Amino acid sequence: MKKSEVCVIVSIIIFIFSLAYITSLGGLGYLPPVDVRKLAQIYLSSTYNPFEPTNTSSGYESVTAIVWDFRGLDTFFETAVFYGAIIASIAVYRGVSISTKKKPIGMSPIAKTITRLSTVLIPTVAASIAFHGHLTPGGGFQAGSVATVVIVLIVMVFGLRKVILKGLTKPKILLLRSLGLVGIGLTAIGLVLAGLVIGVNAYIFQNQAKPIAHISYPMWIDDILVGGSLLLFNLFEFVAVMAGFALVLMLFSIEEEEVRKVIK
Amino acid sequence: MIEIFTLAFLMLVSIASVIAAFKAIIEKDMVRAIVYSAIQSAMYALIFYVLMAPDIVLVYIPVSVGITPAILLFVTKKTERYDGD
Amino acid sequence: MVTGNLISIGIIPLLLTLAAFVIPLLSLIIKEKLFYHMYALVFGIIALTYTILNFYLVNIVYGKPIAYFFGGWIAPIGIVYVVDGLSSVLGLLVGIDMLFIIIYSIWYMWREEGIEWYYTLLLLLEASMIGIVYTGDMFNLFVMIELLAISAYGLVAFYRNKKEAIEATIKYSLIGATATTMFFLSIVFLYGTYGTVNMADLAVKARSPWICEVFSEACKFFSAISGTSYGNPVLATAIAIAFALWAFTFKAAIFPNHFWLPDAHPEAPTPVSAALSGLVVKMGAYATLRVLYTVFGLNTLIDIPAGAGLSLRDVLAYIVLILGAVSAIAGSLVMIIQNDIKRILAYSTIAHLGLVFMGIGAVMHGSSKAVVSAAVTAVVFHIINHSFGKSLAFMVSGAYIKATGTRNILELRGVGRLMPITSTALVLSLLHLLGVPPFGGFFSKLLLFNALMMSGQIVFAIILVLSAAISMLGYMRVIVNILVPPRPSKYIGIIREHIVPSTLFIILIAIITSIGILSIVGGIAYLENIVGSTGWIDGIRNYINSVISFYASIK
Amino acid sequence: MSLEQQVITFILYVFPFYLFAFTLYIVRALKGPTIPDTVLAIDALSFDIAAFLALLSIIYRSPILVACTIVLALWVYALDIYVSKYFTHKELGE
Amino acid sequence: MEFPIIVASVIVVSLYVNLGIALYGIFARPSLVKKLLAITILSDTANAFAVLVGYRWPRTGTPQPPVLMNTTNYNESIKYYVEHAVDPLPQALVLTAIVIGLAVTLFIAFIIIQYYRLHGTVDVRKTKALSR
Amino acid sequence: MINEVFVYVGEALVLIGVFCDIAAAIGMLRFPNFYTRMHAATVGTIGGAVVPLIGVALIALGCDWLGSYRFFLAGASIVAGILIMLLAPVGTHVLAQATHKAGLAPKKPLLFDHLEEEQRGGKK
Repeated sequence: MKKSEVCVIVSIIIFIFSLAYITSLGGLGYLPPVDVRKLAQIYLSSTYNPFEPTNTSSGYESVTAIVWDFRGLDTFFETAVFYGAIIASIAVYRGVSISTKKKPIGMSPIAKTITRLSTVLIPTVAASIAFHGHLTPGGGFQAGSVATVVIVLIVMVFGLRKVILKGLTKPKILLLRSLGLVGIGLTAIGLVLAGLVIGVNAYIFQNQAKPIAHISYPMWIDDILVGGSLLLFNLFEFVAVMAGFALVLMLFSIEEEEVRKVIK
Repeated sequence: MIEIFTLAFLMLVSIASVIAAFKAIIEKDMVRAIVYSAIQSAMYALIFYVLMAPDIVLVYIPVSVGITPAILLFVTKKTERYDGD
Repeated sequence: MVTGNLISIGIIPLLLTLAAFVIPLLSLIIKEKLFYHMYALVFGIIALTYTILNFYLVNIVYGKPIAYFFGGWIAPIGIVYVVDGLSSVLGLLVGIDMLFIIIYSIWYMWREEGIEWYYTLLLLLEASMIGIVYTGDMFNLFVMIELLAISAYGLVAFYRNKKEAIEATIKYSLIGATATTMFFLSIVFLYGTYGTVNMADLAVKARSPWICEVFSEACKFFSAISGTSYGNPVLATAIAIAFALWAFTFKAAIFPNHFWLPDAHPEAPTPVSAALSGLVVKMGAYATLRVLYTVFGLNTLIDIPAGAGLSLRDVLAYIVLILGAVSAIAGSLVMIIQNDIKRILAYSTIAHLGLVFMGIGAVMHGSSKAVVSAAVTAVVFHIINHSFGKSLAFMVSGAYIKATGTRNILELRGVGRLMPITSTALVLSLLHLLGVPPFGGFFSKLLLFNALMMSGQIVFAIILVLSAAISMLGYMRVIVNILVPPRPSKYIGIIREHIVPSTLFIILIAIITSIGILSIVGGIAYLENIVGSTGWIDGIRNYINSVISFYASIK
Repeated sequence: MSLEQQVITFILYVFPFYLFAFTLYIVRALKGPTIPDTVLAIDALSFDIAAFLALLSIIYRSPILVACTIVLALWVYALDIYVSKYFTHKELGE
Repeated sequence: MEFPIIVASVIVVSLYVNLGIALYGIFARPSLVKKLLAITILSDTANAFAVLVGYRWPRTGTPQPPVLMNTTNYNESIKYYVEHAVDPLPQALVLTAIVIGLAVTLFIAFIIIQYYRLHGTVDVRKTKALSR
Repeated sequence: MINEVFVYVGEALVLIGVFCDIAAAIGMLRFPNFYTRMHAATVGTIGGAVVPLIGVALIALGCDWLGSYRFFLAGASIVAGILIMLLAPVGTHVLAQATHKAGLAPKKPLLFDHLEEEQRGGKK
């Protein structure tokens, strides 16, 4: 063991001990507490409140409500971070294209058959997670990442070229992804635009009406709780995340020979 | 009674996660390290489940058990399998 | 206009991000490169317009901080953007500088492949910087810092076939990811103890026993929504500030976390170097200023004496001062022995950020309003000066690089004689950075010196002068090598100056000169009027007031 | 004894056996001399945990927790696919 | 029922130990891929810590996930919900942080592959030796 | 009445699952090499996961104190069970194939490798 490594280990141990000491002195209060923090109580009680329409977020699920309504801006920019990472990766891979001359190899026939079966089953599960995002745990990102399993499996089991031969090319996925992102953005400023047209005060990321902004997305449609903008956000996010992952995995599975033709 | 078992479960899981993380970092073979980190992620997912965060579990399992090992395996396949000496 | 609904504040980062979202759609239809250049230019102008509007609204129309409440939720429940004097000044700086950088990119990146991705990342960079400056929420600050980081990584790795660029990106991104995770942990600690992540709320909670006498309304309002603090807030605050400072000093490239900067900044495309050195590192300084003054400033929990007559605040102040001093000295020392022109400028950035952090440390020691406001003004003024000066210097170096294809100052000998406007710009910008009287750089260094002297840190004031003296050698080496030798025969007739960069250089020279002239005729007093009270009681009270006034207007 | 109490008591008695089985699986997963052993242990462990989580969600009286089991089952299968593709093919995306 | 202090301390300490292990991986292991793996462990640990901070142990009954399930009698069910559900805010923050961490991981992975293409190794020490 | 039937049948299935689980876990720990451990894993996945999941679905149908969400629980358990029944054997198959092909695990107590023989013979 070298001297530098010993230094690193010792400093890390000191770091851990000081953290643990501070926590034991009550740096975080009693863990876990009996009552949640007061802000959390407000979130919990105003997540769904049909009797006070100006102080609610119209969904049963508090996490989705926080993610897309109370703190919608964070999630919007989080999507932007994810988008930025993908764009940066595309920028690294700019000019790389996949030739479809070689045949895809893939795995054994047993795996292929079962994967073909699951390609029907899994998107159904994912779509239900996305549609019920405001009622049960789940939402756009969760559904998108569940649906990604299909893409991973197809790419791994059948081979990348098979996917491309089936017609799922890079521009199409990019199109899908951009549509999802633009949908998120338009949902965010939707009420502001509507407010400009009919002359009502409205806020960015507004979902339900507020005391001084009397305009809202529909909360119910035919006795079904749709949760206003939550459903729209979840759907667009689902599309955007799935397409984003598909794009990334496609870039990853391009073979080295193909890449090296363009990059160094 | 049921709480005691839940808590025992939580303790077991957190200790297993420490061992898995340690082996993942120490291991020289990257594939093995990735598999160990998958164990660690599964343990964390259980912690999230017991701590009543189903949303987090739904997003964490795909990301940490599914996508991150896939990415790391892609990287390992395209680079070197063994690290260090 | 209804209070809390000034859409010009809330829309800018959103608009720029949306503009970036649309580019892949356009890239499927339009292949013409000119379109993307013009697209970025249009959005740069729009962003500048909005930042000017915000500056005008804050400082001239209202005269107090203004806020935008996203979703119409009151402050600790939803996210709020608060623009006070400091934010408006820095937002304006970002708007102006990014417009120059976009214009410069149009010339510099004219024939580059993948220009649409370049502009996507550049727009995201601008959006994230304006977001950082305007946000009034800790977690939103974290998200914006990550957005800043990811677009900066992407831009540094833009020349993907250069070994050094990729190595710099690896260094930058690995340590950056660690630092931002630490910042997330710091937010967790803050939420665990204070039960909130809003900056105004945190500021009130951290001053709880004191502010309730001075300012009972805010105290009542916030404790009704987010309760009181839990556990032992002093310890949690200490650990949270330690983690946060780790992230911020990484972003600002202060001494223990500085090593990525000399690799990353030179290897990026030159317009990006100008953006990184001119603006991105300033965001770390801004975040430190915001967290250490507005949130945990005077009369907070960290003022409680811990032992040996020192409070946590004094310890933090000395840490910041020493780190700043070490960066200032080390940056200027290493600058002397470099041969790469962009690397010299990068080390100079480290030195200048060290000076800025020394100023930040001076404010922490300030015990009277005069000292605090002088120090804050000095810090902001130095940030502005360095931003313009360093952008101009990098742009000039880009012009040389584009003309000759080399970055080594020994190979650039005499080239400056062939490019008169560029060379004038080089000399003036370096004099500005060095701090020679007619230019703004002199006045900001003078202000920093004064602030350090006023707060009693004579040693550090001497270090400031010493750092300037050492860095003079480095700057002089550049000027002597590029300008003094005879014209190199192999470049005669080949090199010519282009119209776009020359115009840009002239505009920037005018700006740095006019900053200097303005600061003689009262510019400093005006700036102090705007930003001076940021760290003092009335500034913090205005900040908190702007957040809670929305609630009153609803009632 | 009402039906509710009876179900909860039953699950209580089942609980320690599951914990015991999990411990053994984890030991095998961490010990596993070869990579396939580890992956196989993770497989069995995760599928059993999926069943166990479904049981837990009855105890916690929050049926919505059960959605996690599906996701866990799906992704562990994907982990198998990755590892075997890694060892049998030259490139993962072929 | 009280939440046993020993369990809480075991979990907290194990999370801190994981934090330390991940930091060791980032600073001391030579391989870039291993550093990336350590970063994912680090961010996961931070997230787990945040969720732990948001946990609660109500006076009666078991804690409940932050999802409102029963709305037949609104006033009663919302009261029960507020008294039993865990804190949703850290979960929302963690959701955001997980996505951000994943995005950064994706990007770093691309850069590591590119690094290998240019340098022929992912070992930091070897590239240092080369550049000298 | 129907509730009790559901619950008792479900509990019986869960008991079978627990037995399979313990047996599989002991087998995983005690068996000498990878190929033999695969047998244990099969018991653990089908017997230890699919059967109890169906049991959980039945119990959930009988638990009327869970409200209308119990149908959701039952449905999700059944879906999970079907998924595991489809995916687990394929996963084990793929893993075994890869292990054999790449020679990852030692075949120490093995006397005769039919698969290798067959593949060699088939190629010739």
